Amino acid sequence: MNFDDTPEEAAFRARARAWIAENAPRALEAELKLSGFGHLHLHSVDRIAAAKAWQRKKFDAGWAAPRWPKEYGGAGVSPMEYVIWQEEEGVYSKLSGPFSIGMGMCGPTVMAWASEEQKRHLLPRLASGEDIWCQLFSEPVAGSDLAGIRTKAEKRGDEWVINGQKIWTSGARDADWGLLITRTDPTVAKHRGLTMFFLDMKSPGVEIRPIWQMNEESVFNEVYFTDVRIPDAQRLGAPGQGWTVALTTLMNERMSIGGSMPTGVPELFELCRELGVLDDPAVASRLAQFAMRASGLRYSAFRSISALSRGEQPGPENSIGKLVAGTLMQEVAQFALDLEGEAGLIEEPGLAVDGGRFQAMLLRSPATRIEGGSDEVLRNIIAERVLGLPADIRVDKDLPFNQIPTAASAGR
Amino acid sequence: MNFDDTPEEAAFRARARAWIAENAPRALEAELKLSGFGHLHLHSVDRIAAAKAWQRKKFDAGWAAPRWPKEYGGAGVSPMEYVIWQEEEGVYSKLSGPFSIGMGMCGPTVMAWASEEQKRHLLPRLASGEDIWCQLFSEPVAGSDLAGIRTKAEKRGDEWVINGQKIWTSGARDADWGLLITRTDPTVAKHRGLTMFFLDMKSPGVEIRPIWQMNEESVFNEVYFTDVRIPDAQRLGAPGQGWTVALTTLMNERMSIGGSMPTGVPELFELCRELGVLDDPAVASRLAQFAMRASGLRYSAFRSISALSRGEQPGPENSIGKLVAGTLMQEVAQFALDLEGEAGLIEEPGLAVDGGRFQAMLLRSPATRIEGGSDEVLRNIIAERVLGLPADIRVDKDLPFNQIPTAASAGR
Amino acid sequence: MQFDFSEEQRALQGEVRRFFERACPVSTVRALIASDASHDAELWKQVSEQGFLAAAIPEDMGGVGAGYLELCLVAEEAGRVLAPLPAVSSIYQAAELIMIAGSHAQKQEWLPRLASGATIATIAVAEAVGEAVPETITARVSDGRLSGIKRPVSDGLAADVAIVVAQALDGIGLFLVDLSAPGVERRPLKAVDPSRKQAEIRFDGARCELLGACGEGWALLSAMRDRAAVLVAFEQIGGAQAALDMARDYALGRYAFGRPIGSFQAIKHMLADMYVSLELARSNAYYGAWALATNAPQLPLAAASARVAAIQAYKLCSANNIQTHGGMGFTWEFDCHLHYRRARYLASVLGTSPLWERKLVAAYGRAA
Amino acid sequence: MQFDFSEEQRALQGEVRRFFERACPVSTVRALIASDASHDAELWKQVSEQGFLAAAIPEDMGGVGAGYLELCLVAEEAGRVLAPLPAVSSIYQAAELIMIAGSHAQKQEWLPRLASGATIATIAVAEAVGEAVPETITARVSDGRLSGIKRPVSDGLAADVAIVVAQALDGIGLFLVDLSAPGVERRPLKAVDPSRKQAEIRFDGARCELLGACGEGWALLSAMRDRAAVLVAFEQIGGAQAALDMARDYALGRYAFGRPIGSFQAIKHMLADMYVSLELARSNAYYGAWALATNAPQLPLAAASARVAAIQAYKLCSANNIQTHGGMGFTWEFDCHLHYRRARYLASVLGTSPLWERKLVAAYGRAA
Repeated sequence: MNFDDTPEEAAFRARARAWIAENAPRALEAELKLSGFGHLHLHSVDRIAAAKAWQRKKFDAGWAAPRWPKEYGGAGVSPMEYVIWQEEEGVYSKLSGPFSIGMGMCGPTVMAWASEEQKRHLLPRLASGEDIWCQLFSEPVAGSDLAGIRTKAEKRGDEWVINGQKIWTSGARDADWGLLITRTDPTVAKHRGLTMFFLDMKSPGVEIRPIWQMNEESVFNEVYFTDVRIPDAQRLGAPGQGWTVALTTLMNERMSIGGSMPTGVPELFELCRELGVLDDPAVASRLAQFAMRASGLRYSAFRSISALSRGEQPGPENSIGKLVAGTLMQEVAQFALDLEGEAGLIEEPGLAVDGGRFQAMLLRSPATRIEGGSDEVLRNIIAERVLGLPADIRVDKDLPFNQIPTAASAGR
Repeated sequence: MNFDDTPEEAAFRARARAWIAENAPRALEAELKLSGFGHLHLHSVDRIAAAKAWQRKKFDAGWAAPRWPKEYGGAGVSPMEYVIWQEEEGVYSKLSGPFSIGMGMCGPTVMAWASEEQKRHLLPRLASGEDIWCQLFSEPVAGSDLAGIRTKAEKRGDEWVINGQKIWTSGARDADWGLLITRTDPTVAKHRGLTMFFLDMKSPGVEIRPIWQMNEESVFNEVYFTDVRIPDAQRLGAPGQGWTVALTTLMNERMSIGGSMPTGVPELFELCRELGVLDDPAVASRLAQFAMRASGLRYSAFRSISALSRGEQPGPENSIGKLVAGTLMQEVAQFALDLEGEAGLIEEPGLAVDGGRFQAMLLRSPATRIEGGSDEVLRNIIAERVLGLPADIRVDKDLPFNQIPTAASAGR
Repeated sequence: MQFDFSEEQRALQGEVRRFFERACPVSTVRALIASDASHDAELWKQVSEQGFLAAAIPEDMGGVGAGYLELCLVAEEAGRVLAPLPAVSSIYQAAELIMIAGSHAQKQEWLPRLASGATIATIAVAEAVGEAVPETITARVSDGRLSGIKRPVSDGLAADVAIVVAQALDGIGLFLVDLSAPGVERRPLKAVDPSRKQAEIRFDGARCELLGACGEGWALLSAMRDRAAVLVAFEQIGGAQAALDMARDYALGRYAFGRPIGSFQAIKHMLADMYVSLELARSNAYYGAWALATNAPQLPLAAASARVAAIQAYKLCSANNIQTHGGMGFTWEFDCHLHYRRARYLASVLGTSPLWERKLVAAYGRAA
Repeated sequence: MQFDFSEEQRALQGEVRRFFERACPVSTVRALIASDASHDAELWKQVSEQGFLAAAIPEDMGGVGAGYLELCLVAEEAGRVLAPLPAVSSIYQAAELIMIAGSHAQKQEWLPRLASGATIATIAVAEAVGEAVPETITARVSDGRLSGIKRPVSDGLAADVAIVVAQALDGIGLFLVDLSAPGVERRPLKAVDPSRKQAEIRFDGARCELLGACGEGWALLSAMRDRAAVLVAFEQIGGAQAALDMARDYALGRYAFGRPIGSFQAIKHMLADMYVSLELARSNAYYGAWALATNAPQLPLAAASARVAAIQAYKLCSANNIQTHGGMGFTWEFDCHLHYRRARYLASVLGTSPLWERKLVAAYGRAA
């Protein structure tokens, strides 16, 4: 048990710190600090250009994908060293936002399932920021029930023809590649008829429509496919094996999202200090309960890293990160706005308290409780996969996919 | 909308108050005030004797069962007058504890299902305190799943022979009569093979074993039946109609339990006043949230009474009473003990703070969250019967009772 | 005793509901959000013509004189449809304050105009961040002239007149200011709930008139807020009920894993908990309505209980309505966020939960 | 960096667990509850012989000198089996206080005896109802003689010696008192957790000896409590884990409606929430263990976080373990209530949640 650096780690940290001091785009620091929750906001420069520039710089120095094998553009560092790197990169890591889905989810899936040649081609381009990836999983009728997707892929010679629709695709407009799950056989049970591909997002027949979100951003998109063609070589795993491939992605998603969820707690303490209520016994109880959850999350993520260091796989216990952080951020935002009084109603840039960060949290946190596994799905995962309780009773389990009851079949 | 008495109500209240002033056993007042949660405690006199004496006195003056029709020993008062009576009876109503299951649940069931002759015989004896009733419903394998009971009743001529076991029977040791639900046909679906009886608790073959509870009381009992005989005339409803009869009981149970659940909130305010922390901003938030739930419950019960006055049936919305009160009392107890500091550990009679009432609440409240419908069952009732959401998926629904999976059949 | 609204009152509520359903579909709310208008003037005109908002203003002051119980039901229905109206400012607060604090002449001058909707009034209290207390007020009146900045002022753009909390010679006073007069500048502020618009108002030597005794301003404000809290609680339970209804309907129609999501206990119990919080709020609000209508000594306790419960219920119901809708609930297109935003707005006006929790405990302590 | 216990420490924990499972089945706990004995003397002897409780006492003071991390794991295992031992008093508190505040001679006199279990010590603070603060202390020392009443004193019957918080000439001091000496009377008190017994101790001119500087008593007590809070947090997570395990096992084996109750989402999600609270507590406790072991400046914040989280987790897990068991959970016969009672005991010693919440916020404020 040692929350301090070993001498080797201290040396690594010094190296990381020195490189960042020399190379990071300091001019963006203040703006990055305010760039809030869920999305990279930059006003002074183009966000994609800034992101690509930083990613490329890191790539050239071996910091872009530190945990990846060297042959795919990584540096092969240890989990602990990676934590140190992240701590040192700090606010600049927000610059890599456009690559986070690629690095966190698509990359590991490609690494596990693509051919060697494909990996040597695709992964360094991803790590260097040349390519942006997105994840084409959710559909309007298949949210928590991911295996209920309907986007169709039909084999025509050496190609597959795709028709259907995806939704909630972060960053689709910036993406070069998409990781796409499709249904190739609707006559077998739902988990058995799926197939995974990677798709050139510039292919004919791909249409992207931004979703205007309740928080007045548009990070998410709908993606429509009309007779889109994908070479069979871009299939990941065998036909029908798509669910297994997707589990690789989801396991990495959990790890990637869970690690360092923002909670709003440090910002709340800052607000209390500004308002002079840090010593107010009336707020102590709420603050303490929030702080305990935030520190608990932090050290739980640390424990996972120690488990990784011992060679263990990231497990379902990582589901607690997002489960706790989503509700916590929502409660923190409401409490902060209670403390702000009527001023909490103001969103006006330049006038809103602390740049409007708690208003932004209020309006962003509902998505955290849904995206990448809703609170309800995560509790099910913990109950079933950590505690060993039985799965929910499944009325759709052994039915052919095209005979599963739907709102339409129920006449709703 | 009028939370004050009308002139007629004020007159009724004056009459009730005068009668109580003249007739109530004042010597017991202090002891009754301390007699806590869930059970009548008296040290100076025999509790059953004191209960019977008060009930008889009320009966003779027409106050014992004010809502019942006069021919069954009641006084036919309106719902509002009954509320006024309860407010005026105050702490002395605790004396009627031994009759509460009889008056609240068994009596209404008898009234709905027994013959006129039986009603004229049984109900006045119940109302006057001559007879004590208990409710023989739960079984070791059938708690929340009440329709899963296994106690067997077999027809032999004009009698039924009962074998099996009940549990959680409050007051079985003092009871003269029991309302008994049995299985008369295990080969049909579970809700269809049940039959209801009333049983002389002194019948041969009835054995009562007290349950020692976690709060060091023994209100609940196990009741064993070995070849107990019941005349067919003591059947309520047709054979196989037992579930419908039970619903009468349960609906009245909800109404009876829900109305005036103790929450511990007034007692908590008293403690805060004694400790001089009522003005402490650190406790205000917790106190206010508790108080709001307690007053909300109180006025919700009042609204139900207004609905009764309009001639409406007590509905499933009354489930919120116990659902809120159970958790509320548990939280209040924990918070009160937090405020008491280390002194909160003391249960010693004479030394414990406020007579140990919060320690008693701590140890009693878990039962409130379970008895007469667990929190989970009540949430299901609200979801299904108030909000109209679908029932849980039932794997046992169309199975003959004797083919429903059990722990034993699953090899556990 | 009668712990519920009467049949006549329910019939009136039905009428009000039908009116609002016809006159204020959600497209109306969205149109106001998308526009620069300060409020929905056409709807305001219609509501005023119906006399709904004048329910509690005496007939000799141009009101309908029906009573507070009726006004509570109007508020509930306005809350249900998210009505983009300045009623919280002009009716629940300003008219109440004038009725409490105004001279006969002031009542005669203002109440008929507020009752008819011809004039819209608001209250301007907040200046700094945090709970407003007398010490944080810097707006100042001397020689009948007001100077200072108020921010945010709800419905500050829609209002013709504001009642401004300001320092004066004898302490805090309330001052009526004509917002079209010289020395007043105002501008819109982007706000969490864009269907109830916020403004900044700058006063620079604006002419003003004292309302109520000077030095008594804070006490009058506080007394008015007890009354407004009950009315706002009805808006909140109307909104919370609408959010719960939306969630229930969606849970019945949305299928996952081959069944309606409303058949999963996780969803069922979440909705049950929403229902419970709403029922607690509703019952507290009913008691508040009675205390308001009868000016009962229990009003401070009843109002605080109603407000604390209603804030809590609307927050919970509006947040978990989004949760029930999943991703769709996070879109601008679905109406879930309108309730989530409105719940925050109504939690912030009149002072936030911590203030009312203290008020509740203090009132409980005095009552016992 | 390493955010978890080492393999060697886990191996030791396994050993300790096997020892406790063998030496302390729940029948042991129930036997003590049913008896008038002050503690389980036989188990205390065995545990002492194993050296488990002397883990953090230096070797030159008769301890094992293994370290605090090892003692944390011992505490977790003791908590899991509900061990009816006076370790919270004698080891986590008294030995720590002597190590912090004692003179070399006092350490030499007491630590070897506490390490070997030959002597049992306790801490006597509480007198009145409510949070103990210096002003509430009326026990008084003059001329080396202590008078006053302490109530409740955990393990006050088992203890041979008490460290008593009392007023003296220079303010609050800590005083060692031989409990078998003249002027000391004690009696058992019925307590919420009858497996950790409470006493009342009356001092009437009892001879006593100052521990640490007089006037510094409260500060020393507070510093000791930061250390004890971490150790107690491990007892709490051990107990909470046992309660969660019980609930899980019961939910798998109990059938209703033709299926295990653990297949209903209501039960699944309740258990998931118990797991989450336990994991948050565990992770905070690990950080606390590191801060304790290294005497890090973060100890006050780490200890408060660990304690607040552990109190919360054990309360939740022990209450919802009863809920999962339904009626059976409410019987004396089932073990659910032993954890529920223990959770309350451990929440009350060292000061309750409100105190530690304030400590957490103050420490966070200083740290940031």
